[in-house]
Amino acid sequence: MSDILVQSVIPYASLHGQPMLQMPLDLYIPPDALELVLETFQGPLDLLLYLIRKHNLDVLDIQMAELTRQYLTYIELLKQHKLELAAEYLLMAAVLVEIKSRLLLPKSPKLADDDEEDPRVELMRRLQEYEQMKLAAQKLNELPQAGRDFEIVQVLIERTVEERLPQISVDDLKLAWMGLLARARLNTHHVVRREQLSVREQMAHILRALRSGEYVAFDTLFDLDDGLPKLVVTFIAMLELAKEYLVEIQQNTLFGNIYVRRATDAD
Amino acid sequence: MSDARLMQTELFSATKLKYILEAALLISAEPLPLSELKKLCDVQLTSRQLETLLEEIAIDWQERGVELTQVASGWRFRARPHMQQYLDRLNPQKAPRYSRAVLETLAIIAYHQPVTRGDIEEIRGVAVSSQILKTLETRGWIEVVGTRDTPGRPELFATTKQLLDDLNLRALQELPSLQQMGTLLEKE
Amino acid sequence: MSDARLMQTELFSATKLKYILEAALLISAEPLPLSELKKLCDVQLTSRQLETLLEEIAIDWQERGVELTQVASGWRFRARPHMQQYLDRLNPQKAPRYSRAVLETLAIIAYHQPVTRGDIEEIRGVAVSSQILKTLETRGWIEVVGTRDTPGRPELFATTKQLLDDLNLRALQELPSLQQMGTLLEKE
Repeated sequence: MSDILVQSVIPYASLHGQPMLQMPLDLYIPPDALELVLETFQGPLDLLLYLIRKHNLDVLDIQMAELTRQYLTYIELLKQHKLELAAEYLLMAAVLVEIKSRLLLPKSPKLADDDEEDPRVELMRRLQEYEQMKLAAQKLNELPQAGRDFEIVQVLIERTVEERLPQISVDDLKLAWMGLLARARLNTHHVVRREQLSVREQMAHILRALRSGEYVAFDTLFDLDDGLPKLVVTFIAMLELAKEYLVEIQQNTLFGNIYVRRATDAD
Repeated sequence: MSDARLMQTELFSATKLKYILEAALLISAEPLPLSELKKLCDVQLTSRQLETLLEEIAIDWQERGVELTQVASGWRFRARPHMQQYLDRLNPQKAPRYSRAVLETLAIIAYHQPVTRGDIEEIRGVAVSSQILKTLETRGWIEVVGTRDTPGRPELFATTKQLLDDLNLRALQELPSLQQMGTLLEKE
Repeated sequence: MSDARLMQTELFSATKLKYILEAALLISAEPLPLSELKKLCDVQLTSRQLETLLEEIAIDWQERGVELTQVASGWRFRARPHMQQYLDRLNPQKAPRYSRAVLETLAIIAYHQPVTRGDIEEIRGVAVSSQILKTLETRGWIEVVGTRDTPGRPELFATTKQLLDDLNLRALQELPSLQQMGTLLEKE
């Protein structure tokens, strides 16, 4: 970056007729932050808007050359770091290059009248429409929301009529988790994959089988009809239980029978 | 019932009726529309008369931490937003805060409804995952209101009364107005 | 705080505090014990002072369709029994719902089983009342499957087959994956 400081007396570039004395700092993204940055954009339109806004360009008067150059620089950076680029980003790159090339072509005299549309028009329309919705989403999110910014009153009534038990669905559980995630930032600490979940289920299953507190033969805890994946999961569950000191595993003689019991009593 | 007779019975029952309405509104999990509230009255009231009573109840509560408000599906009590700082001390459970992808999808459905998934993708410039739509449906904020008569008969999404209720609004027109992009985009 | 100082601040804040207490009690799905209600007070009150305020609120509500009562686990508002005849006139009640606390507890047990009450409290960041675990056990959705070999030998909870049946699932793996959910939330 020190090169840029040395050069800074000489205009770095000219934008909208205004000399730019500095390299746009925000275009420099530390390589390890690239993936994060890509995630923060909602797609190519969002990225384009960002470039336009940061450089104080006017959507209604897009400097295609400049915008295309920046967009491609950005895409190139991402590609260099072998980040998986959504197809939409590459498609937009193609659209930009196409628009730019059409602007470069001399206008055919036949179509010189207003029939030929400025190739930027459609892009401008989409950018404006997207930005309008992006701002609307922000405003919508700022409105006070039940359960988040205010609470709804609900007073108990003890009905003497039949008691109806609440029903729940998988979606209710999902919503409950999202609430937990939202406030506890569990994202990083509690990533549970599907495989792990099946191990957890099996752990509970084994504990149930050991409920008597008596030693149970190791092999009786495996059902050979379950198939290999299930057997592996059961085995991992057993190891997990041992690791968490939830079961005791004993083998009295070498190659003898292995016995398992619940780790309840301290004896 | 004539207004004269109403005035007579009013002396005896207006306070009692107000307490009944108040209790029903405090107990109900959902906002109560006028049509429901009318069922609570032993004398037949016009909507206007009922609204007057409700407005009186609202005034009774004016100073307190809880207020009676009118939303899309009817009338309901809610804690005033400024109470939240206290209530959060008891109840750290918060509704989820949604990602930008979810919020943008919601905004497009709210302002362009009814729209298909394709319409949303066209505006956002990216694919919209089923998860996003499912999340908004589960929350009860959007619903399928029909299909478009084009190949594939894509589903049309619209926002629900529940969304307006949750935002304490009476109608879609009360949503923040859209920025006029032409003027906004002028050079600053 | 001395009674003398309390009296001084009381002039400014007793009414405000009463409104805060009232709002908290009106929105709370479960009875609130004094220990919780104290969190709402910016000045430190003795239990006796707090009870006096609660009794005052109860008197304010004396005539109305809803009353403030003291039950085993704390204070709560509830409809007076005679209100039922009016409420029965309203449309069939929407199916009752479990509180978010109950659902979150169930979700934690489902995704992290076997877990102790302490584990659940750590994830939720708040105490888990016995009432909540009781509700889920009575419903047959969770059960104790053992104890953890740590001091106090806390009980380990897991979900039951009954839960899977009621959710119409064949196995726990069919629950939505937590990773997908993460993408739908606002990033901090």
